[in-house]
Amino acid sequence: MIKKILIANRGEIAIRVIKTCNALGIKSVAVYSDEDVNSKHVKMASEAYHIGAASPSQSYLNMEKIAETTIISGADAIHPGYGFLSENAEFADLCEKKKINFIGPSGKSMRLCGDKMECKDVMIKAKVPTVPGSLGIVEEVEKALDVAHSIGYPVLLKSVFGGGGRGIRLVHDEKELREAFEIASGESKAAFGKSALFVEKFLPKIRHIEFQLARDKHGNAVHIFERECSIQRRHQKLIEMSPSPVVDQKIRDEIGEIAVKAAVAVDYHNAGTAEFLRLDDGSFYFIEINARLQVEHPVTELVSGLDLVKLQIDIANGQEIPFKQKDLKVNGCSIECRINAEDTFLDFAPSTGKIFDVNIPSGPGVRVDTYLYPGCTVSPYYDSLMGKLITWGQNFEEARQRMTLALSDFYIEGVETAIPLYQTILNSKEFISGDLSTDFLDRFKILDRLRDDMKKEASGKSEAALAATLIHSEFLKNRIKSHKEHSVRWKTQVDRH
Amino acid sequence: MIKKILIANRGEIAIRVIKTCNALGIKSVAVYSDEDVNSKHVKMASEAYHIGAASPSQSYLNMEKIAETTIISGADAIHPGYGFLSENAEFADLCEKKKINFIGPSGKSMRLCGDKMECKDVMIKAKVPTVPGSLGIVEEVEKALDVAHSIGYPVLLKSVFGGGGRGIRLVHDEKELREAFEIASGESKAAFGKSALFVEKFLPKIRHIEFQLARDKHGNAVHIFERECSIQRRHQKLIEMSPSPVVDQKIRDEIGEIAVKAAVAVDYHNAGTAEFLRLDDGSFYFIEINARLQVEHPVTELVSGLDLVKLQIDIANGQEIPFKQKDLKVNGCSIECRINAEDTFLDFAPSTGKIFDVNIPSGPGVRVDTYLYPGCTVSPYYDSLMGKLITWGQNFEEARQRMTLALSDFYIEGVETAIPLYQTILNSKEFISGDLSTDFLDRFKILDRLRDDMKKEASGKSEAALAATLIHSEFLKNRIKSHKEHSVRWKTQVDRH
Amino acid sequence: MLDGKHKWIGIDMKFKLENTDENLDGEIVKSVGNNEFVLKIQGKERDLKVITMTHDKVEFMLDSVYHITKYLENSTNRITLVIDGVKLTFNKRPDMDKIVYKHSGSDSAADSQINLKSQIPGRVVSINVATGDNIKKGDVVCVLESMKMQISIKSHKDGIVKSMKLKQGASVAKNDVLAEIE
Amino acid sequence: MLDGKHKWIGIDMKFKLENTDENLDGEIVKSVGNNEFVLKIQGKERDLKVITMTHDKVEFMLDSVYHITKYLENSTNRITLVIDGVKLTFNKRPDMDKIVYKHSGSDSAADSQINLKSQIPGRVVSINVATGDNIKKGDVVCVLESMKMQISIKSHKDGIVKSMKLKQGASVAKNDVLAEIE
Repeated sequence: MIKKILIANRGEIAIRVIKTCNALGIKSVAVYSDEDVNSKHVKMASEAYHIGAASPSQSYLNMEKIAETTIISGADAIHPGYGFLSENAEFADLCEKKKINFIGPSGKSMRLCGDKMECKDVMIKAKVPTVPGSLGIVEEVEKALDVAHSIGYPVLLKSVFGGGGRGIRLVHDEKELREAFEIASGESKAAFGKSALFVEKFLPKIRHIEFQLARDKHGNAVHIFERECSIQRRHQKLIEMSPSPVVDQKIRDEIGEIAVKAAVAVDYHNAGTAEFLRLDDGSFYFIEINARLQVEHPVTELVSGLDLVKLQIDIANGQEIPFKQKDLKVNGCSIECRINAEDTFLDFAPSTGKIFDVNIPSGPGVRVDTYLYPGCTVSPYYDSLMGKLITWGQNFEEARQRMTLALSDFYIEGVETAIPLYQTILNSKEFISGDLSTDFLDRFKILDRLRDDMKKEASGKSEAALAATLIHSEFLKNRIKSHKEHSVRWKTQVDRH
Repeated sequence: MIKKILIANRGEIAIRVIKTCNALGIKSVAVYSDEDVNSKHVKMASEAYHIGAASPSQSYLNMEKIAETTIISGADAIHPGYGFLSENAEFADLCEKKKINFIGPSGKSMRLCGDKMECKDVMIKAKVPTVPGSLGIVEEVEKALDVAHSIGYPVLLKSVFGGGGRGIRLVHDEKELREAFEIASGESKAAFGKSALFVEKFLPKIRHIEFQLARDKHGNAVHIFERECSIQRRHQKLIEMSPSPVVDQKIRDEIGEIAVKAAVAVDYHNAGTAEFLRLDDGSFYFIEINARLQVEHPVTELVSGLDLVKLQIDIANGQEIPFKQKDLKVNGCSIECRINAEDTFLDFAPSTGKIFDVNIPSGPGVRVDTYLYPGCTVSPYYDSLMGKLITWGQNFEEARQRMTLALSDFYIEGVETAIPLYQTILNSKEFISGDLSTDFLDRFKILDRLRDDMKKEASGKSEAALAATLIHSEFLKNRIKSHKEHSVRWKTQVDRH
Repeated sequence: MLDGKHKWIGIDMKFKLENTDENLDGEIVKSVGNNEFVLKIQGKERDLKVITMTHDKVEFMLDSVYHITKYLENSTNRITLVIDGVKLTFNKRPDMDKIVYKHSGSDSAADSQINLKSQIPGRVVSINVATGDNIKKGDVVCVLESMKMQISIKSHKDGIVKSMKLKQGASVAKNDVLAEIE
Repeated sequence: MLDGKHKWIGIDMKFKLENTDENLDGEIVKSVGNNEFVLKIQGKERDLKVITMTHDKVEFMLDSVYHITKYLENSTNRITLVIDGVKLTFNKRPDMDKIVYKHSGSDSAADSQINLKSQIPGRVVSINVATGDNIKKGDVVCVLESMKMQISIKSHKDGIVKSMKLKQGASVAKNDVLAEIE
């Protein structure tokens, strides 16, 4: 049985894992880079060890150092979080070699999930529907052109090593495909020593719907409903929810069963996610399995009542999943907004720096997973996710209203965030009616609407702002004139008590 | 339909009501005394009006001023919260006269609930079981002695005007009863112009279990399960939970039905609470109806998924309750700890002052309703409830664990709180096994255990504290020696970024 | 008019709200004590009550509505602030000085005085009149910069500029005589 | 021993934990740079790394465990602090001075010097020796109060007190000569 877990991660997910460790009476071990000595996960863990310089390759990606620290600290297991080493099969193997319980699937299963083409192959054999495209990787541009010709343009050129929206190129004709192939092939060779590209049909107006999975080492497997993650920018998720407005119980049962089949096909054990594309005609295509806890796992927790990190630990302990598929019922609706440090109007470029002030919303049905505290730092070395705002309601509308209210309570001073963008999205009639797709932002010109909304908001506050500025100018002037004379006058009411 | 609500209250409950107003798109109007200009409810409301001096009688109890402010602000309804005017029938009548929608029962119904003896009489007629005692108020001490003799000592001498633990005296024999009667009668006359006392059998080792009720103006009535509120000090609740460990579905149905019957008997409409005592033999006795939202309503919200303030507003709008008894299912378990500003070791005496720092816990299944923010003030003019920490879990054990973790995250600097006491209670085997009663603290000598726990805790941290003190002394010394010389050395890591 | 004890100076502020065509105009009408003021915003009287105020923050009630304002930038040409979580920027109106002092003399008997005194310490940005000029009450005599804001100092009376006591770029202290006007 | 550059003075602190029978004893062994120190607590060596430090707060890692300490009271007889949310009070041990300076001279060549200098500014609480006394290295010469803590100043060498430069209640500055010992 696991007694002490080293968390090979940082930020909000490290904190999330520590919370479950605490709840289970398991000791938690944090690791931190030079950049993170002040980070909240260090403060919250039972113990914390320094593992290297700020650059991820020298700290959070340093497999040997992390394995060594695990042994030094006396931890018997590693939770990888998401990102970093979470889907690194070599690391899973290393843990196995060192007799560290890696909280995730086996290296073999992970390799299968990670190799998109091999995985697709396995899925086709398991009769899981997949997106039309090349059967395996294409090494030659001519082969890619053949495939594209047979399935029809536009097509996506993807790298096997991509993920999270990286390494995907949309091409509309032969000329674009030739160009893209050359560049992508070069990139892939430079990064991984080989070109590993594949071609897939580009599907218009698609939804991204994924199923939460769990499978234990005894072969028990369940799905824990779907998540709709169609609101994206540059193929990266911004808003997720469960349930999806286009999934009823019948579809849930049907696609959920396919998702479980996928997990069985790669002999997966751990909590995981099967990602699907859904077309406007209602058909679903399997894309891939994410062999780890997802960023958006809280929406599933809120509608299922489960603690997915606990479930991961139970499975790693060799226990059986303590419930059956029929025990699981969707309770209400949950929405998550990712609170990234990025500038919406600079094409979502990262925005880093010190957080001077932060107000974290709370209240009925509001959950916030975050590493933010006043005085903390958003580092340029790591990804821009500062936290997640998750709301729950008895139905979509209640969850949505709670989200808009919580968003207006979420104040972060020091970096730019997409909070105003989320307000515009959450209040749009298209979002309310559930007309979602991965190109939602472009299709409805959301950024233009955001600009209008922001103008309106500024306009609505301008008179109050002018009033404040008049009085504040007087104050500044009087402060110059005489500190003493007016100090009593401007003494705050708080001080009075 | 209600469009704008004036909240005739302050503190956490005013904020709670504002949150539902926001969710429903209803404008909220705050009122504040001199003492509260900096309070959070003032900042959060759509509008806020000053209503008088700090003393409640000059502000939050000033009926005319509040009614007048309602009209000036254009509000069409008043939410009274709990305490203050919430159970003042005269105020409900005043609202009716001024055509303000009072979010609560009618004055008539409230009078019936407030007059404990008349209410008891009605209940006996409606065949609701009540505690053995005098049938009506006893004006003469001899009458009280007769009743005590017939039901047997010890007995409780209670004031009709009491509430929340006030005006209750335990007497063990004739002599004590004579003395207590004289004092209580005098107090009652001084405060209310008449002596209105009654005698009730003192029941040992009782649990306080109450049922949440809702009844609309069309006569539809439901109960929304029970709350166990047995952990008390001086007859005031400290910890509440739903469900109760001694209530199964059969008892819930049975006593819930009696509770509904009680609401019907007094023609109640609004959300409300029927309070019962439960004896060790499993029998329940009705005590009274609380004709308002309870402090502890969140535990019911978390296990039912309902928003009780919304339900109150719907009922005040004349709408029908949008669900039936059979639609309601207990989902998981919820526990609430009241975060009072009081000193456990000074017999829970109030502790007031400025809050220098506060950390509000968050995370899965954690809800905090509070008015606290760093820099706010806990005023001696009002009650000591600063907030409520509520956790939810799939079962009691998960809710309890989440509570202990959240309690350790709840840091309040500036006043004393019962947080350490709650840790001792939550971790006691008696609480875990559900062996609850209103004399829990005395029965298990919890304060002695708390002292031991605090010693152990201090002992466990003493070496780290000494280490800190060594280094800190060096720092202070060096700071004196030379600010400049060492400033770089002690520069915080945060500043480095 | 202005609360005598605190010598409130009627500032007239004119801004343009960035990214919009909205022009804004406001002034402090009077102080009514207890941190409460009457303002005129876009020609309409509004009541303002200050709750707390620091060098970069104002918490206040405007006609019974609570607001919190934090100043991020307060430079010569623009003021950027966050109000109730909404960021907005005021730009100086190109057609006029951002801040026009309606009253330059501090005394009600200003008309009879010769000396035009500075109410504030500041740096002389520009001198707009010369000795011998015939000027009217309200004409801009000079512009001072203080706390990163430009403030036009206007004549307190009709008259002839007898002498100017200023040099461009120089600093003036509070109560320094700026000019003599007879 | 002590990091020469920073002149760490080995403080030996002895406390009693209030409400318990627990006696505590600790000292700083050395500074190893990068805000890291070796301490001896209850006779055992511990590694401490300072994360942040202010006048009333210390955040640190002790043997890889994070702690945060806030000082509420730091008076002559007691120190009250909150560590990781737990409040505790250290009392001065009745059997000895709360803080005993193991080293009073700042130089390693202290033995050859005549002058006993003060490392700290402070107020003279008591004078424990008189001119002509024959004293040993480590004997308490006087007690100073600084930052609300009493600090015993001990002789840096064996010798005879040639002169005392102190008055009770007077203030001394850093590097002031307290006594001459020959």
